[in-house]
Order: sequence, then structure tokens, then C-alpha cells
Amino acid sequence: MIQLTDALFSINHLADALLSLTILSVLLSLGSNRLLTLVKIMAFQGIVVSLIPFFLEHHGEMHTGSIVLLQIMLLIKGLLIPGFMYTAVQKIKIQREVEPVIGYNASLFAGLFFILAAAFITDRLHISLPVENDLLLITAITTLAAGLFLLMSRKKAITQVIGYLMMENGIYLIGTALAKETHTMYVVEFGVLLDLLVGIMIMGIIVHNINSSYDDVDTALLGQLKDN
Amino acid sequence: MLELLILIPLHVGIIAMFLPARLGRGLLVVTALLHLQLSVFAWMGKLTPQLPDYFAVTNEGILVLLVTSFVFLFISLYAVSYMNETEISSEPIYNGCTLLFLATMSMVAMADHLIVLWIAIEATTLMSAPLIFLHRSKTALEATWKYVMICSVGIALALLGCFFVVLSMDLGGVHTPITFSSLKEIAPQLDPVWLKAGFIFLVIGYGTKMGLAPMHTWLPDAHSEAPSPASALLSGALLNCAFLGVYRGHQLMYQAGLGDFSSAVLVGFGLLSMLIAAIFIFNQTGYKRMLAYSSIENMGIIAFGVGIGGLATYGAMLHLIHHSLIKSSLFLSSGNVLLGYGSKLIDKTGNMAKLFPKTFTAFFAGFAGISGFPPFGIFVSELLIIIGAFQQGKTWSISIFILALTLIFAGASRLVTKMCFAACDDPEVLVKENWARTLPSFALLLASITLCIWLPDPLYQTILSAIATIGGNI
Amino acid sequence: MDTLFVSIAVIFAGGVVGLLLYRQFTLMKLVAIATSSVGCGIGFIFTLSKLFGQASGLDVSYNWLHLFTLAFKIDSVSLFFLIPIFLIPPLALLYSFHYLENKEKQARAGVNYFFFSMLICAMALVVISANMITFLLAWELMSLSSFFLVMYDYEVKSNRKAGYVYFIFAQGGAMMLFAAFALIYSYNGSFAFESIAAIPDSAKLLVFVLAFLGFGSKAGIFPLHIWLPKAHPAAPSHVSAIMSGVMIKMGIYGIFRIYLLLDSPSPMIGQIVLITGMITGILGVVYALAKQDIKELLAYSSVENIGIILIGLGIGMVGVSQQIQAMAFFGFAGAFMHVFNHSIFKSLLFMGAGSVLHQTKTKNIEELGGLMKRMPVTGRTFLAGSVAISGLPPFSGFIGEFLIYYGAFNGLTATKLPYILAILAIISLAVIGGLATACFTKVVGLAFLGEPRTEKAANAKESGFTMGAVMSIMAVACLVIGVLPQPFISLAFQGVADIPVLAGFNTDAFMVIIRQISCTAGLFIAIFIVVSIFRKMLYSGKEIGSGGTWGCGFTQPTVRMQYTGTSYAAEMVDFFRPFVPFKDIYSGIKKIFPGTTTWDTKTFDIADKNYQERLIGPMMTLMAKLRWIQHGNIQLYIGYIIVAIIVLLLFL
Amino acid sequence: MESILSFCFAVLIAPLLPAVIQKVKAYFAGKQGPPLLINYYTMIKLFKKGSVYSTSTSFVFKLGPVVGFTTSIMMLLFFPMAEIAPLFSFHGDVLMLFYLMGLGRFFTIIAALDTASPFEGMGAAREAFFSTLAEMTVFGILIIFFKLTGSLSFQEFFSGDHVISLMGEYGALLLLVVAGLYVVMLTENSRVPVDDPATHLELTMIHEVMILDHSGPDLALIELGAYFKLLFYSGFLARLIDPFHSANVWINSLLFYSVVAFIYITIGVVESITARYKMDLVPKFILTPFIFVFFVTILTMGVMQ
Repeated sequence: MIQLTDALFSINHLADALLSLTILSVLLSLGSNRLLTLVKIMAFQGIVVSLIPFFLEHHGEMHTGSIVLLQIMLLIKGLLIPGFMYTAVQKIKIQREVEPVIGYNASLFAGLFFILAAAFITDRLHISLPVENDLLLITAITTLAAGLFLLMSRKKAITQVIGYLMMENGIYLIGTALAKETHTMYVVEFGVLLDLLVGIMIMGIIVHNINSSYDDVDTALLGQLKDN
Repeated sequence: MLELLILIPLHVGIIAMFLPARLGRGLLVVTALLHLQLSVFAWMGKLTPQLPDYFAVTNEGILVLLVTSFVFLFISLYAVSYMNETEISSEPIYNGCTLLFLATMSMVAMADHLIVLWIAIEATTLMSAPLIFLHRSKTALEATWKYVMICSVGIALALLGCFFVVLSMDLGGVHTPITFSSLKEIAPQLDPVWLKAGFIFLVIGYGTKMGLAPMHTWLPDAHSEAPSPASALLSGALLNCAFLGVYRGHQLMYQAGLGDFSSAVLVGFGLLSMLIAAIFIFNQTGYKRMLAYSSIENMGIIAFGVGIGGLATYGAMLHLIHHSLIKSSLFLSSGNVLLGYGSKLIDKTGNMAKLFPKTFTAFFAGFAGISGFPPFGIFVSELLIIIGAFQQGKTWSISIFILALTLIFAGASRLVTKMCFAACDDPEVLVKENWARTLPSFALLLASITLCIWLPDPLYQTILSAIATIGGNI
Repeated sequence: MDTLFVSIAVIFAGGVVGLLLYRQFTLMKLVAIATSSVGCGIGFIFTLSKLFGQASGLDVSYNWLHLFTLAFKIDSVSLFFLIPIFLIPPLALLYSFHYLENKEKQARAGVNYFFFSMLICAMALVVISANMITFLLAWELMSLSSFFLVMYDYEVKSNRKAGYVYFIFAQGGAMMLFAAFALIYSYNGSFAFESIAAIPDSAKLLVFVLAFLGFGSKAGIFPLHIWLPKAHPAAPSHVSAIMSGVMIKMGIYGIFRIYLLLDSPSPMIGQIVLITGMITGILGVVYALAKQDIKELLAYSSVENIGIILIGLGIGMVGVSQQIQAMAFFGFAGAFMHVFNHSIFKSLLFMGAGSVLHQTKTKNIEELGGLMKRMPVTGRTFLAGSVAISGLPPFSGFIGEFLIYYGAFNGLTATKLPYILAILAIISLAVIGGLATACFTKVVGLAFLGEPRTEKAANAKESGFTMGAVMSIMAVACLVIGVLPQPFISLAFQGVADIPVLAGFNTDAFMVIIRQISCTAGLFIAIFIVVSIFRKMLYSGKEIGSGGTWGCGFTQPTVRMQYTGTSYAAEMVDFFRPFVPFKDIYSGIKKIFPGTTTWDTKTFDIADKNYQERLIGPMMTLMAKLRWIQHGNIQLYIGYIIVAIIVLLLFL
Repeated sequence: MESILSFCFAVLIAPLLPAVIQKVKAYFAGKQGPPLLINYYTMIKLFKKGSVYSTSTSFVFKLGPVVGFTTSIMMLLFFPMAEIAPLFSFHGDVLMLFYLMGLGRFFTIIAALDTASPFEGMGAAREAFFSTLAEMTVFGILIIFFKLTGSLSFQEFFSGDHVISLMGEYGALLLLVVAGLYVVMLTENSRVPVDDPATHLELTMIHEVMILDHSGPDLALIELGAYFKLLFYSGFLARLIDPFHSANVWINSLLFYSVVAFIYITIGVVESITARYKMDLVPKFILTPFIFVFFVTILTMGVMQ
């Protein structure tokens, strides 16, 4: 195993670059307040995240299936979903997130904290887990945490969708980081993707409806159903 | 061809989207009948999966499938008359989406593959979201948004759980397909720490869907805003499907010898759900919300029963069946109430005993049933769970369990007596009740009574084999 | 056994007929009453023949849901409790013929008959069930059907509240029973009653306490009695009669049955029962005294009588643990006798109250008065019932109390705690007797005697024929039992005959005493008749004048000057002040020339008040605070999920 | 035969003795007082009269005196005056008799309530309350007697091996019992300091106010009943404290009735030297002997018969 790692060092190097880009996109999205920018960042992140597995050591051999899957994934994560969100953002009048629950600077600091925490967790996991690439796990956990953070700290519905997407990316990366071998047929992974796509579409439709009902996509407006 | 159970509603559903409403309704009923038939065939073992890698007939799955199919039939019969009276912008969407929903639920019930199960459960969320939004009101929109967001987040976490389970396979050096049937064999070799972590995420993820507190927050909103047949489906069928996800996780843990951990988690979630439900049932203002919280409570009871193990597991399975029957009946009755009074607020209702005698009978009988009065089956299931818990020596848990049950009964009976007997401020009947909309409720209640008097032997055996996989016995 | 099931089926059929025929009001009533009564008759004959005959082959069982058996078994205790179950309902049904007159409520009357018959069946099933599952099943059916009976007049808000409170206590009690039985099952893995004795002694006390709370909430022990004074006034009177006369005795049956089955050596059980009985009895009668609503008063009086019965049972249990056979025997027999007697006179009193309510439309004794002349049958029968319930000879109430006294006096041979308990029991019985006299003189004196206080009372007329007939039968029964108690006492003796520890107890000596009591009662009546004749002779040929009551110099009396119930009871209630919180509402004198002013005294039930203030109030506040959880904010909801994950991961 | 004679004598002498009280009171007041036979004259006068009934009353009003009288007669029938066996007796008769007295009270009370008078109700309420309190003492005494003799009958209390007497085995304990019984007697017979039969303000009366509306033979029955009751209680007390015992029935009776007369005199003395208590002090007064008696019951725990 160690020999193999050494042999693929150069590829790993490339993977590290991609991972760094992912973290960068995460931090950017935490600091950004323009919805269109966010969508663009997500498109970028989607493409990068889709590519990462193929630059990792244990995906050494490319099957036809995996190539097809890569194409589909690029298509969905890089094109379809961002495209869909782009149209959604275009349709609603609001272009930027105002008054987030947690401010942008604080969010950036939170992002940095997530990276630290992720590094810490990764370090702890070493005891029980033979992870080859620390950065991968750090990136994955950071992305996941940042996604959840966006979900909780942003009020605009569209930002929440983006948060959800980022969380999914994080989970996908964790899956990639942890699962050494694919036990799954590609059908299953395709199914996961499809679910994601449909999910985003439905969310988009709801966002659209929220916009037409309230003239805004602020989830603070969505607080009528409560029990207190 | 087991997959017919998925394919038929899937295709018919897509077709129904483009058919006129009346035809769609007919199609709904016909498909429901066909589906029930096929479910029974599957139960009898006459159907084999074409894709054995992904689907399988399991005892617990078939149980959920049968309940789903049975409840679905009566809900679709009810919907025929209900949709006549209610203003719904696009009925074809209802017809289509319920069928798609049925397809995804059947998929959950038959899924054997870890990720396929995840896909199916996520798909149920997506297919049922349009049903909740059917009324197109602002509150419906809000409910849908919360439903989709919270469930999606939850289920995304379940995916993480799936990855952890796969990781535990890797660490254990196991190489089998990640289907439950093959994992069963090698479960003890799995890495315990990561399996536990996986289970935690699975429980949180599917528990969100199942309505376990504190992930239950979407449930009262969605159930109260959806049109009544859809609420009945959500409560009577969907929650079971989500439970199946949790159940499979627990199964895996049990087979891996980590049953104690997962039991403790389930008991904790169960009790928390019941207490949370108790808090919100007291002084609840909306009757559909009350029923929704009651669903949370009952899911808590089921989780508790499964967690306790032994005799309680059998009780939990019975509870699952009877809860579906009774709760969907209650939601159907609540549809009549909504039509009759035109409001979801308990304060706007009243004197049902006089204004809507049939609905009243069904509603009150349902309430008595859900509270555990004989001759309804929940009497037996709750008794079994209590007995099981005492047998396991879980005295503290059972004290909380009994306390919560009593509190919930106290809260709910106050509201129900108010609805049924208190004077109504504005006793104007908007839509009169009729047999077409009350018979399905009665039929579901009757089914519960029947199963309480006479439980067919095959069903009994199925339940026994199902619970045997998590160490349940009687 | 089959006969019994036939009778239950017939009773139930009567109820179903009532439900189906509700459009034909009179026909429905006739058919439902007749059918159910015939069913009760069959059951009654069966019971009597078995009680005095061969009690063999009286158990059957059926399989149920693969897992359970439904088992039924009859022994002397069941048979004894079957007597009131089959005896009182037909009378109550007959009474209902004229009581349920409102044709507009015909559907409701049909439903009422349905649940009424279901209640009878459920009660019969409760006493003959031989395992825990069967018992609980019947028990729950009983609670459910009685709930609907209470809700008959649901238009009135207080009635709904009453039904609600009853429902909660019924279900809460059932939960306790679930727990008790589940605890038993967890020790020996069997639902059969016979196996209960096999559980370890250490667990028996806990089981008993749980069951005692469960059954006690049905019977109405203090402080679980608060549903009674709410539910009884709410229910129609024939239902109150059954609930108070028969149904709450099922709680007593349960307590006794579980005691027998546990066969525990612990003396604690008897002590708990006895002390609870004393508290229940005394506080019950004090509250009864304080109440002005006639049905509420009767309900509290039921609490009191439950107390007396529990004192009897407690004496018996202490007797068993002290191995004083006479004490045990007479304690149990007295409790049984009182169960039987109370079922008759309490039903009679509730029916009388119902008759008054039916005619005057009020239950408040402060608004009644002078009914003895206007409703002679109701008045006289109510008087008989009142004497009986005060435990005064030569009426039936005395017999049961005498047996209990007798048991308690026999218990004086014990030492230490049992001795003191026996003393306290005797003195409590004396106090209860005295206060009961005060309480029922109040009801009779204020509601039936004197001048009518309101128009409603002044215009009252006698109730319908069936009502009067039923009440007369019961009043005569009270006197007959009091004067000729032997057969009825042997009924009670038969009832306790199967209790193992009492086997071989010789009652001959006691039967002599009973004969003497009977003679003394006869002597009393004879002297009474002689004196009456003597008095008649003294008056013969003399001038009998009539005029207003001597107003002690006041010449303009009004009916409002009559002594009120509140004042009548005030001094006695004040004596128990720490246990009977009350509030004076005085509007005061404000102007130089005072206008109308009011004075009102409200008494509260200490249990009820404490539930409200200490339990429900804080709980509601807490719940209202916790409702914050469902905040409506989606960000927060997602936060919950994350918190849940983090917490769970900490356990990893 | 002796029993019948004893009973007749008791019935005949009952009206005479209360006159003793009046004489004593008169003596204390420095007056001559009514003749000793005053009560017989009153009875004859009342029996001769007719009655006036209030229009408010019903048959219950007429029932009251009859039942009250009958119960008092019953007491005398069962009580062994002067060591002579009573006409009737059985094990447990004390319970029945005290309950029969309750019956008499029940009817007296409702007869009072039947008049629709504000004052009579007041008296009735007090009667019901105070006699309940007195009953506690009575039953306490019965417990002690049962402990001492193992029996529940008047006849057995004072015959056989364990005769209850101040001079007997547990005489010291009985001292407290005697005091208790004395207070019960004062209470049950409406004497000072619980009630004042000679008062003139209806608001403060107990027994007298209840019979305000009775007249003629009805009133006579009530009065007679009251005499019997007082005789019963003082007889009961006399049996306890009677120090003399003789084989001769006549001497015995003479001694016994002199003790009874002595008790009547003490009542007269008490009435002369004390005033009646304020109404709210009365319960305390009645409860005090109960405390004594309860104390004695605890002391007798070890006694076994």
C-alpha cells in the first residue's frame, strides 16, 4: 500500500491542489453575499469535487463505467444544477443576502474554525483509520460543516439550497475519502445523483413559489407554522 | 417480477399526470387494488426480484408493504369523494404524485441494498413534497419548504451513515455486496466503532423522516398543511417506511453484536419523542397538528418497543400496523371535519356529535383506538411493550413511558372531547358528511378491530420472523 | 358457565337493539329494557344457584391472538360481586323508562342503552376473568362505556369537564394496572391469576401499591376520588346509580382480588388499605357535608362508603396477617355486606336525586325544600335510603357496619400497631356514622322538608310510575335487609367462603347474634307501632290546630329565612378546616344606605385544589415554556439535528 | 320478673329525678324550687292537651317524637339497672343501641328541620355535630370495656368474672373513663355547660330550640324520652362508680338508685356553679374526654381478656 502511495505521488499532488481549491471555494462562499456569485462558486466546486476521486490513488484504474459516471457527474454538478439555480436566481429579484443570522466576517472565521476542527478530527481518526490523504478528509469535513453552517446561518431560501448542495459535496467527499473500494454499482451512484438533481429542482420550484407568494425568498417569512 | 410493485404505480403515475382528473381518480383506485393484490402475492412468496442485488422480499419489508398498500387503497377511495369537495388547483398532480409516492414507498419496503434504500427514502420525500403543497397557500408553501429542507438534510446525513457502514466493511476486511441480506452473514466482522457511527447517522437521517424528536420539527407542519388524504398517507405509510430504514440499521447492529448500543439509542429517541409530543398535544390549537404530534408519539412508541427488545418488539410491530390503520382513519375523518367547518383550528369546531354523527363516530372511535382502548389493537401492542419493558427490567424508561402516555391521553382527550361535544360558535355546516367519505375511515378502524380479534396465522408468522432478526421473541 | 355467557350476550343484545331501533322511541326503550333485564335475570338466577350450590366446572379459556388466552373462572368472590351487577341494572333500566323522556334525544337514548348494556357486560366480565389480559380487556371496556354514559348531557360544559376528568383517571388507573400486571409478568412470565402468588415477596408490595392506585382511582380512594363528585352529577341518574352503586365496587373487587392472589405475608398491605380507608371515609363524609349539590353530595358519600368498605377489607387483611380469624372473617364479610347494601341504597338515593332533578331541574338543595309533600314517593323512599346510608338500624346500612365493627372489636386482642389500627378503625367508623347522619339529615331536611325555597321546588310533581316503583322496591329492600338480615349475611358469608385463610371458620355463634339483631329490630318496630297507636289514642277527639311556624317573635317569616345547607354544615366543616379549604365571598357594605349584599361560602376539595395548584399549574407553565421548541424557524430546526448528532457522537 | 319490675320502676322514676336537679339549682339560688313531682304534673298536663302543627310540616314532624321516644325506651330495655338483668341482651347490643340512639337523633333533627324555622335548623346542626363528637368518646369507652371484659353487651359488662367497676381490677384507669362518660352524659342530654335547658335565647339553644314547635302529647313524648335517656346515662355511670354490692336485690336497688340520685345532684351542682360555654368552646370541651379515653385505650393494650 505504501509503495503504491509513493508511486502515485505526483497524482496525489494534483489532488491536493484540487482539494485546496475546494476549501477556497468553501471560504469564498462563506464570505460572499451575492447570490449569483454563490451559484458560480457552487458550479466551480461541483466540477472540482467531481474530479477529485479520479486523482486519488485508490482509483487507479479507470473503467468505462467510471468514465461515464464522471461525465454524468460533471454534467449534473457542473452544469445542470448550477444552471437551474442560475435561472432561479435570475427569476427572483433579490440578488444578495441581507442580514444573515451570522455576519460574513464571523462566517469566515467560522470557516477557518471548521478547518481547524476538521484537522483535529482527522488527526484523531488516524488512530482507527488508515487515511492516506489527510487533506482530503479535512476538506470533506470542512465542506460538510460549512454546508450545515450555511443552512443555519442564512435566511434566503436560495442560500439554503446552496448550503444543502455544499453539504452534499462534503458528504460525497467523505464517501470518497473513506471508502477505499466501490462496493456499489454505478447505477446506485447515478441514483444518488438523480435524487440530488430532483431535490434541487424541487427546492428551486419552491423557491420560485416562495418568491411569487412573498415577493422575497427570506425564510424568516416562513415562520407562521409554529407552536409557541 | 417483484419490481412490478414499483413499476406499475410509477408508470401509471406518470400517465395520470397528463390525464383528466376524473379518469385519474379511477386509475388511482384501480392501481391501488392491483398493488394490494401484488403485495399479497409478494407476501405469499409468488414474486421474485429481477434485480436481486438491489431488491429482496424480507419479512419486515413485506409487513410495511402490506400496510402501505392496504392503507393506500382506502385513502384513494376516500380521495375520490374528497377531491370533489375541495378546491385543489391541479388534481392530476395529486393523482400522479400519490402514485409515484406509492412507487417510492414500495421501493423502500423492498430495498435490500444500503444505498438503494437511501435513494428510495430520499425519493419518497421528493415525491410527497408536491402533495403537501397541493393547497398552494402560503402556509402550505412553508410546510413544504421545511419538509423538503429538513428531510433532505436529514437524509443526506443518512448517506454519510451509509458511507460509514461501508467503511466499517472495509476496515473489517469484508468483501460482499452491501445488501442487508449479505451483510447479515458477515455482520460480526464489521468494525464496531464505524458501524456505531454509521448507525448514529442512519438513525438521525431516517429518524428525521420518521419523526423522531428532536428531528421531528417538519412533521406537524407538513401533516397539518397537506390535504387530508395526503396527511393520512404521510402518517399511515411514509413514517413506517422511514422506520424501516431505522429498523434495518438496528438489525445490522444487532447482528454485529452491538444491539445494546442501538437499543439504548432507540429507547432514548422513543422516550424523547413521546415527551415532546406530550408537550405539544397539551393546548394544541389545530386538530391536524394534534394528530401529527400523536404520530410522533406513536413513532416514539415503536422506536421504544424495538429498542426494548424481547416481547416489546412484537408489540412494536403490532403497534406499527395498528397505528397506520387507526391514524390514517383519523386523518381521513379530520378531512371531513375540515370540509365541514372550514378550519383547522379546534376552536372553530365543536359539537361534532350532533353536526357530523358519522364522522364523530369514526373520529372518536379512532381516538379511543389510538389511546389504547379495546377492541382496537393498540391496547394489545402497548400492553406488550409495557410488559416487555418490565421484563427487561427497564423500570425508569417504562415509568417515563407510562407518564408520557398518560400525559398525552390527558392532553388529547381534552381536545377531542372539545371537538366532539363542546358547543360550536358557528354551527354552519359547509360540506355535509356522506358515506363515501366516512366508510373508508370505518373500514380502516374495522381492520384494526379485526386484527385485534383475529390475527391470521401467516401474518403472525411474518411478524415473528421479522422480529427474530433483531432478537425479538415472545 | 355457558348460562352466564348467554346472559351477557342477551344483555348486550338489548343494548344493540336500543341502538338500532332508536327511531321508535318508546318501543326502543321497552325492548332494550326488557331484553337487558331478562339477560340480567338469567345471570342473577345463575349466580344465586351457583353461590349456594356446587361451584365446579366454572372455568373456561379461549385462545386469543396466538399469544394470550382469554380465561374465565368463577369463585365465590366473583359470584358475590355478580349479585349487584345483575340485580341493580334492571332496576336502573326500569327507572330510565320514565327518566329518559325527551324524545328529541332519542338517538342519544339509544346510544345510552347501548353503552349501558356494554357496561353491565364489561363489569360481569371483569369479575369472572381469570387472567390479567382478560381482566384488563374487560376493565378498559368498562371505562370506555362508562365514559360515554357520563357524557350523556354533553351540552353542559361542566359535564364535559366531568367526563374528561373521569376519562383521565380511568386511563391513568389503567396504566397503573398495566404496570402492576407487567411487573408480575416480568417475574413469572405468565398472565394467569394463579401464578401471581409465585412472584417473590419483595415485589409483592410494589405490585400491590401499583394495583391499589389503579383500582383505587376507579373506586375513588382519597386522593384519587376527584372524578366522582364531577362525574356523578354529570351523568343521568340511572347511570350515576349504576356507576356509584356497582361500578366503583369493581375497584374494590380489584383490590380484594389482587390481595387474595398476591397472598403476601407483608402486614403493610392491610395497613395501607386500612389507613386509606379511614382517610377516605372521614374526608369523604366531610366533603359530602360541605356540598350543596345533591348529586355531588351523594358522590362524596360514595367516597365515604368506599372508605367504610376499605376499612372492612383492611380489618380483614390485618386480621389475616395477625392470624386472628374472627377479625379477618368479619372484616371481609362486613366489607362484602356493605358492598351489597351500598349498591342498593346508593342507587336508591341517586334515583331519588334524579327524580328531584327531573321535576325541579335543579340539584342545589338550597333551591329545594318542601318536596316531601309534593313528591311523596320520592320523599319517603329517599328518607328510607338516607337512614340506611347513615348506618342506622333497623335499616340495611347498619348490618354491614355492624360486621365491620365486630371484626374490628375482635381485632382488639392484637397488640402494637394492629391494635392501634383497630382502635382507629372503630373510632373512624363512629365518626363517619355521626357525620353521615348529619349529612343526610341535611339533605332530607333541606331538600324534602320545610318550605320550598324557589318556584321550581314549589311546582314539583311526583315523577313517573316506573321511577316511583323502582325506588319503592329498593326502599323496602333496605328495610327488609335491616330487619331480616340472615339470608343476606349468609350471602356475604358465602362470598368469603372460598378464601383459603378463612376456611373452617365457624359462624354459628355469630348467626345467633344476627338473629338477636333481627329480633331487636323487630322489637324496635313493635314498640314504635305501639307508641304510634298510643299517640293516636292521645290525640283522638282532640282539637288539632294548624298555623305558622313559631318564629321566636318574628312575625313576618319568609321561606328564605329557613336554615341553609351551608350554615347547617358550617360548624362541622370548620372543625376539619385544615382538610377542607374554603373561601368566603363577601361583597361588603359600601354605602351609607347599604344596598344588596351577598355572602357566599365556597368549599374546595383539598385533593382537587392541590392537583390544580401543585401539579397541573406548574406542569402547564413548564409545558408552555417548552413549546418554544417548535419555534417556526427552520435554521433552528436544522440546529436540532446537528445537536442530536453531536450528542450521540459523544456516546460513541 | 325482676327484670320487668326493674324496667317498670326505671320508667316510673325517670321523670322524678330531673326534679332533683331543679331542686339543687333552686337551693343554690336560695329559692324553694318546684315540687319534686313537677314533671309528672307537666306530663299529665301535656297528655291532656291537643296540638298545633305548623303548616310547613309533614308527617316527619310527627314521626320525630315517636322515634325518639322509642329509642329511649329501647335503651332502658337493654340496660341492667341495679345488677338486675335487663329484659333483653345479646353480644353486641351496645353497638346496636348506640346506633338506635343515632336513629332517634336523626328523626329529632329532621323533625326540627321540617318546621322551616331558622332557629330550629341551628339547633339541629349543633345537635348533629356535638353528638358526633360525643360518639367518639362513647366508642372509645366501648373499646376499653371490650378489652376489660371481652364483651359487647351492657349485661356482660357488669356481670361475670370481670365486672367493670371503679373498685375492680383496672379502677384507676376507669377514673378517666368515668370523667369521659360524665361529659358525654352532659352533652347527650343537653346539660350545662354544653347546653342550657333553662336558657331563654333561641340563638344559643341546642336541644330546646329543636322542639320549639312541638306541643301537647308530642312534646310529652319528647320530654319523656329525654328523661329516659338521662336515666340511662346516669345509670351507666352509677354502675361504674357504685361501690356497694349486696346479695339482696332490694338493698342493691336502693343503693344503686341513691348513687343515681347522687349523680343527678352533681349535675345540679355543676349547672349551678358553671355557666354554659361559648358555642365555639363546646367542641373542645367534648373532645377533652375523648383524649382521656384514647389515652386509656392505649394503656389497655396489654390487657387481654
